[in-house]
Amino acid sequence: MNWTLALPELVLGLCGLTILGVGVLPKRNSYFACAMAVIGAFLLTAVLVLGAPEGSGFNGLVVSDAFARFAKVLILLGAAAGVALSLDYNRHDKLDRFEYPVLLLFATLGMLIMVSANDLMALYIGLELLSLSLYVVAAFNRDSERSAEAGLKYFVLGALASGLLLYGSSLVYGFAGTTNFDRIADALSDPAKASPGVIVGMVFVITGLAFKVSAVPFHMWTPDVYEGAPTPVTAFFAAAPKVAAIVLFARVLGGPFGDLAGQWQQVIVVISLLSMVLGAFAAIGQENIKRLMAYSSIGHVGYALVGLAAASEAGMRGLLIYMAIYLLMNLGAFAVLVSMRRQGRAVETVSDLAGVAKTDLSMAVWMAIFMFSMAGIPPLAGFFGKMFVFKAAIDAGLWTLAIVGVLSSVVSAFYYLRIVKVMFFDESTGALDARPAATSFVMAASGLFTTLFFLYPAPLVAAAQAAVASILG
Amino acid sequence: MFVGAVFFPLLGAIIAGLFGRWIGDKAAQFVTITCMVLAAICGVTLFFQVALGHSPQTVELLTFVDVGTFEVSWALRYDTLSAVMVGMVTFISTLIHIYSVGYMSHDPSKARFFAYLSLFTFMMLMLVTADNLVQLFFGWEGVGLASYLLIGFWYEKDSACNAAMKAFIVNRVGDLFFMLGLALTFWTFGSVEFSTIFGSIEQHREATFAGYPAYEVIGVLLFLGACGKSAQLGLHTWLPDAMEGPTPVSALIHAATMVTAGVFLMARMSPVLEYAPVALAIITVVGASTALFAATIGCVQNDIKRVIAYSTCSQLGYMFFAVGVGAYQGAIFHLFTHAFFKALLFLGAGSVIHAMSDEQDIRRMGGIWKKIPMTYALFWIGSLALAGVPLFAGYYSKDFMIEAAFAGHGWTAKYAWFCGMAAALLTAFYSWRLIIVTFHGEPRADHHTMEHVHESPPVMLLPLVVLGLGAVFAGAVFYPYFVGHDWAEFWNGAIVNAPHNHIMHDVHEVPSWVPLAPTAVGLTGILLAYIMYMFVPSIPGKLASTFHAIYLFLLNKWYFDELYDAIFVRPTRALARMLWQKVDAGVIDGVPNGAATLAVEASQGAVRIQTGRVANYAFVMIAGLAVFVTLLVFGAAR
Amino acid sequence: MAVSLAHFLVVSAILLVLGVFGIFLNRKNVIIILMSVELILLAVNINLVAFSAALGDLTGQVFTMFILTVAAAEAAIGLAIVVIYFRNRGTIEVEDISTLKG
Amino acid sequence: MNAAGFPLLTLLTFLPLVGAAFILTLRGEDKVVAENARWTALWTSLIVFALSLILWFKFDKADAGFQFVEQLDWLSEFGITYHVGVDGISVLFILLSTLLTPICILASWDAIQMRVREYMVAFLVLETMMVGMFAALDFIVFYVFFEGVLIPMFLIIGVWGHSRRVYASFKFFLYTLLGSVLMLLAILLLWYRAGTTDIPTLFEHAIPASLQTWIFLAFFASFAVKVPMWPFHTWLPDAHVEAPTAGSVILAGVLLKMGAYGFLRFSIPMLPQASADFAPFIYVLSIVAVVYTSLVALAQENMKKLIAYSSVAHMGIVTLGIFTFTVQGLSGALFQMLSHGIVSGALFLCVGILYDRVHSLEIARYGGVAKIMPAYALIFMLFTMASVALPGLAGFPGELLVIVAAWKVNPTVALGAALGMILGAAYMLYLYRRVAFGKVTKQDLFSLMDMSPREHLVFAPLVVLALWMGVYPHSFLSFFEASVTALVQRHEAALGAARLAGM
Amino acid sequence: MIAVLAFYAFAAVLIGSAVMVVTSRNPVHSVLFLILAFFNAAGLFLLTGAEFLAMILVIVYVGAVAVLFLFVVMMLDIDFTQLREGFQRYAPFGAIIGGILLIELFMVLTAWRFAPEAATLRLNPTPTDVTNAEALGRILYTDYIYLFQACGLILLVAMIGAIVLTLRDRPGTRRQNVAEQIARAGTVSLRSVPLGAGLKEIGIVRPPAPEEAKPKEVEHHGHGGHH
Repeated sequence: MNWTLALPELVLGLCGLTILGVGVLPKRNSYFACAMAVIGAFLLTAVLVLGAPEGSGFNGLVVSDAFARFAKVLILLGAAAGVALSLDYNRHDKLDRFEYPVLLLFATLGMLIMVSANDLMALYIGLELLSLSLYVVAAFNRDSERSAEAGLKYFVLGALASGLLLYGSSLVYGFAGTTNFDRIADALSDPAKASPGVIVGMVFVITGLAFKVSAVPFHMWTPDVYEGAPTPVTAFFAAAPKVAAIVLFARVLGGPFGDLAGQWQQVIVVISLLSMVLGAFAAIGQENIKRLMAYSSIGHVGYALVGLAAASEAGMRGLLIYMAIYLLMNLGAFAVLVSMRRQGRAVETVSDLAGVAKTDLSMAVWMAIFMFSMAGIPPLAGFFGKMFVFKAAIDAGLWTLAIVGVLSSVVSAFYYLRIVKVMFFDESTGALDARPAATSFVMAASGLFTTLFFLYPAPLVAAAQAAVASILG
Repeated sequence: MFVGAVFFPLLGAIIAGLFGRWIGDKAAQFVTITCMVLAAICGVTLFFQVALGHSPQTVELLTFVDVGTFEVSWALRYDTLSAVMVGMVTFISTLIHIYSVGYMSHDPSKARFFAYLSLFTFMMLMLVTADNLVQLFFGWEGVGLASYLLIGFWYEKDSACNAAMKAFIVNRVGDLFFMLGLALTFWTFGSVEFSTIFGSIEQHREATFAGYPAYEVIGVLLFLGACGKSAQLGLHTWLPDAMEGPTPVSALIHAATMVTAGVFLMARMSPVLEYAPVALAIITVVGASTALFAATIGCVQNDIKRVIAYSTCSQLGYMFFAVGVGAYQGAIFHLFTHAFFKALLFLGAGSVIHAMSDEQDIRRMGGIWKKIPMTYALFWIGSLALAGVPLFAGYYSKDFMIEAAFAGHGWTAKYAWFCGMAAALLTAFYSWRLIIVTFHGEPRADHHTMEHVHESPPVMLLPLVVLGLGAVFAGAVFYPYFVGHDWAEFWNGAIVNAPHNHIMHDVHEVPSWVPLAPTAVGLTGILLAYIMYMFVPSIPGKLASTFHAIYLFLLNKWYFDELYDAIFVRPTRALARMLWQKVDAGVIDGVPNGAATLAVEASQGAVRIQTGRVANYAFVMIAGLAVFVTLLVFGAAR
Repeated sequence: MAVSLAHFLVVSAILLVLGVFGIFLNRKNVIIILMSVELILLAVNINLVAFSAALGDLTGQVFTMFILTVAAAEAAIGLAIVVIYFRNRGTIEVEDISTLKG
Repeated sequence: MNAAGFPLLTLLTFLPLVGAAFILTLRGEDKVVAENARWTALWTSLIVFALSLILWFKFDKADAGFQFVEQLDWLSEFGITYHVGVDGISVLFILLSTLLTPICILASWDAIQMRVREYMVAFLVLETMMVGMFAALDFIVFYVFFEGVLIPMFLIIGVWGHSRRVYASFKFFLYTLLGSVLMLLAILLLWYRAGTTDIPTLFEHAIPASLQTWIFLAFFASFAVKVPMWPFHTWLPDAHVEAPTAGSVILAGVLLKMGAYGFLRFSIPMLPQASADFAPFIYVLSIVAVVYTSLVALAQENMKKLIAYSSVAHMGIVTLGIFTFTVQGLSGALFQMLSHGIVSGALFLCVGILYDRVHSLEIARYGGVAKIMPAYALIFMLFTMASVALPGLAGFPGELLVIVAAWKVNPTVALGAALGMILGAAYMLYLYRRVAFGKVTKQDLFSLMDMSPREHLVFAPLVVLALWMGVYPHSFLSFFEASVTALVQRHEAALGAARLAGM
Repeated sequence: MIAVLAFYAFAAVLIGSAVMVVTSRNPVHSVLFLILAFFNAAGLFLLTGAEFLAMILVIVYVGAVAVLFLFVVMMLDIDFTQLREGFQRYAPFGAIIGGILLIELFMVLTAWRFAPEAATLRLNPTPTDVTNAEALGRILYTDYIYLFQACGLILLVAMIGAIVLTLRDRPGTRRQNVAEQIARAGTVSLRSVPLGAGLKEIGIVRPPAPEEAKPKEVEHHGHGGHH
């Protein structure tokens, strides 16, 4: 048994327990210290992830490969940024309890377990660790009706989704006689002999995972939860868990069910299409930016799934690149949202951004860059993400997907532009408060990445390539 | 010398135009006139050197375009034809420049005027010295531009602006065909250089275009182009309106430049036209019709300059039918003599207008011949020349053309002869109508104007006198060279008569009554005018009321303007408005705007699914699940 | 006529569908939904245990163990959220949980 | 390396960005920042222009291939490299871009008083995109720059535009984006088939005829909108009317060329068969563009809108010339693109001069300007005439060559194109007549100042070019000759091969 | 045979009580039916030989989870008469969807067959020599220790979650703040004082009582303000 395989997870878990232990000590307010410690733990773990050995262990439950490492680094970065974004916001909104970073830490741990899962059970446990933490943080602002409603909705639907996932898992287990991914893959190596049962099981599993990535038609919770949850929580939701879920999605479909690609491809094509289209259209009329970002993230998931639908190495690679870029630009955009306060009160409608370019130019510029990037306008990073997934779709002959994809990206450009328009063209309705340093840092870091990615895209692409090679061989 | 003849005017134009404000009016006038004089010296010298000395020459200046096989250079081609034109243009233009000093003495923007005049001259010179069709087109359009500027010189007058625009646009219609003719020439001969074209006439005779002989099509297209510039029937409408410009401009446009460009082009392209009989026939008919048509209108116009303008139009018709019957030399000869007497008439008219305090309507003149005797005398000379009275310049050229028409073959030539004769009658008639109504009878102008009637200053009269001399002698002196027995040597191949074209010979073999007929007709016309306007002045009024419809028809210039307005201008404007507001803003813009609306509606529909109810959300999830299960279970079974 | 695996599977399928109905058809209070979720998990457990027996493999039972554990945790959190929701709104009627929409 | 001895094209492309970055670091009082931003932008663009002149002098006109080539590793494992270079077709457009940028900056000197820093940054970024696009020899690199233009232009129209700027900027952005994304798919398909996006390599890559059609249509979607061809043109008048003067200048001067450039660079060499098949279709659209938009221009009440419509008509001539597949047609189209860049840019500047003084674009608001501003009237007249293709001015040689070439291909088409000459004269003169001629009826016009020295400076290079291009077009055409001839030969060879294969 | 009968009995009651859970009007009844369902499910577990799980189900679910439900239902003090009746508007449609799903599951499940390799793929073949509980115990703490610990974390998270969401500091409660007391310095100190002396005499002053919130002077919002 090779413990070092799970070293990052173990270290992170221990850090979590330690921070929890320190946090409960009766002190004035340990929120800031805990949050910083959590960020430190994330970064430490990220370092460990980079040095983690290859292989699978713990009775085949866990696998550590380039794919998992790629995802983990992204997740840890996203999570660290997510915590950083909450620092000042939570203090303002009296959410500065030390449990918050600790819960995010455990959620992140759940994600790490998820993405290196090599067994349906590990998958489930990781997923639940993530989900349960997220249910709590979604409702973290317990005095807010909206936050509670968000938590409740997320919980109810999430529980249903995990129920379906489990049901699917049980069917798969029943067919293949095992829950281990490698062995499932062995059992399904001849797709012609696959029984309808395992296919149905697979569909249930897909449903459960599609819920997590909020792909249409399993997306319904997303806008409400994004809107209702406290903004830093939304920022967190939109970043790391999304990456984790989609990477897991890719691993499950590419690994154990890899030989059933002919079957699941149809499903992924449909949900990808629907996600792109809904993401493009539904966001148009939104006034609340968080809600708008929810629809936008649905759309982005649709694009990422295009890569998955291609069911090829290129597609997976595109998906990973897409998610990496998505993560960063989304964090940047949410950094802007988190900093939106007027006279100390958090604001979150599009019109609150009016004339920001006059009062806070750099924020407006960064936000514009994120918006253009999300719309997929070169030379910003978002374009390259789209380029790689569409390339994969075309290689795979998925023309419908590619055409609908680019058309919906035009439609979605409409609402991204609207935000730019409000910031740059409209008259200011009053200056926003000065923004905290942490959000500025996140904003600038992701902004620089988004802007300058085109100069040197090779490292990310190479990493994604290596990651994909590790699961598709 | 070769270059100077062409570019001195440009130099003058640039100095006067760009620096006129700094150097002042006097200096500007001085510069332009000096330049023109220099050009005229060069031009006239060249005339002797090239035309009479028989030494054609081509001066290459600069490559213009060299794309694939399409090679065009800026070059000055001096052969007899060019030399005649250069000499005539520089000479006449110089006189007009000088005249303008007096005529425009009260105008505030003299520098601009002189710049335009010189520019105009330059463009005309470029046209006539062109070595290829493109350069010719440059000059062609250039005179269009200059005429636009000059006609619209008094740009604060709406009528002047409109006339200028009209001139330019109507000319453009002709230019369109010129351009197409140019294109076809290129694809037929593989070049637009005259020397190459003329050198390979025989080679390409069989060439066809869309089933028609290419030469015919080229001929027709270029002729249509020429129609625009030379105000032939159909595209003549700009010409009378062009009288909105100052009088020297009219003189320049009508006498030496611009309108003669079409005739020049036809003569220039004679080698091609010689093998395009149908095109020639068309030219004949149109030219003849124009000659008659313009003359009829000229009889009833009341604006002194318009009468002369229609006379120009009519004379151009003569030239065209001369071309049509193959007597290019005759056309150019008439062009040459016409330049003198038409310039004389216009400048004379300008002198009258000057004297009458800018009055142009002949109905408000009369009884002034004693007050401006010099002008009166010169006007007479011009009219005699125009009417083709023997010994005056017009007689030689005009008679020659009418005889050529008689000698020509086919019904077109006969038609031309008939029209030519009729027009000659009318020409004489309206010329004397003009003289009589303008100068004789009771003064009809108001008292105040009459007091100020005075003879023009010497600076205006001097050019008139020179032109008058030309109008008297130009015909007799140059007759032998242009169309007389020295013609072959004189033209030296600049104008080509194909072997089957014997017109230059045939003209001299017509029955003896034919040369006399125009003279007789002309004298009849003069007599008629005397009877109707001098002796029994009540006739015109009676005639007008008796044949009211015809009178109005003529007075309104055959209703061409109204017709064009109804056929082209108004429908175009209506169409433009419709296309913009209905098609563009409605249909074409409707698509994106509609798409945007649709997207917004779709968005509203999409968010309607999002009811906020957990149960609905769960239902959607389960429904999706059921769909996928069905899809795969039955899909797998398939 | 012995009890075959299929019998168990059918029972679990019915339970699953009942649980699903409980979630999306009821208009009553949210706690019913939480209970429906428990029914779904129960269905899963029956499946897993039945498969485990049929395959002669303990993995299914281990899985069930984990599911039971997680389900308990889930119930705790679910009820906690319901409680704070009730504190905020004074109701837990399913139809009322719809202020966030659009 | 290349003829310049250093990475010239890269420098040209990215130097403006350096200037932009520098401007962004400016701090201090608003006035001072604005002033410094102006000067920085001007000097940056002037240096870029000066550097770009190396292209003019060092370019080997006899060489039909790509020169000044640079190739760097970028995403090499996917067949994408940073590959730039110029041939006869693109070299002058780089010069056009680098020339117009300082002119635009100078033209905005006083007109832009609000958010000067951002404005200058936007223009410099725009310059980077334009130069990069014309220099790109890799399809993805091309696309990056091609699309990247949208961002600064969107902001320029939207932030510094007039009253309906939001509508116009959105329409501009979305319309062009819609076309471009379809092209992206085609690029991806080519990439998939050839395994590389290197343009010179793609030239050698034969594409089956059936596929060519689809790729052509996808390219068409992008380029036709960008040109813009009828009936995809309606974004243009709106964008022009609402954009600030300099924005219009760049839009008309360079951005419109991108579509036609795309046709030349990609559609014809890569898709010879489909290009030939679609040529009649393009002819029809071009002729409709010429006639239709000329008519629409005739009815306009707004100066900029009128000139915008005239641009569509002129670009119709360009597309017509491109699809004649003759040396004359292609050269004519290229020349027309350049001259249109100069002339319509100058016309927009002319309009801008009036707008700066009176703040109205309505034609009816003016009249008799020639009386008050004679120097202005002269320049305006010059460019009006250049626009109506008066021989001796820039507009003529291109139109001449295209009509000559079109006549060869289809006389009716040539007739249609030539109709544009008449209508063009009609609407331009009508415009000039209403603005410059007539009596001055609006009292406030009497107080207008004629052009300032700065404005003279703005126009001087354009005037020189308009005359130079009109009198001695050979000096420009000679740049194209080798490349265009090679292009036509390759096209014919490809068609011949296809015909043989068909037999 | 008994097993068969038992199965049908358990299954029938299980399904019946599940129906009642969903449909019953009173949530308390629902919870009770849920408990019944758990019992019957435990019975089914027993039939398959998973006795340990059966016990766990009863202990954990009936003993803890269901009681928790009951507790919350009671605590929330819902006015049951106010609860809406019946099903959603789209119930028929929903029922059809559910029915289709069910039929499909039936079709699939009854046509069940194991993968041919299933036997060889088993990770943990059921040992025949030990009890079910021991067999589980052997692997749960060895092979699955990783997940077992993760489950522990899940429970921890649930605990934190439940506390953080529902625990409220009552403003009125007084707590001993040990840290504060220990950290106290300066204000409270030991002194040697003479016996019998009054506080005032030796100069010990009590820390001033926190000032009572003054009643707001509503009338005085003018320019004068506070001094």
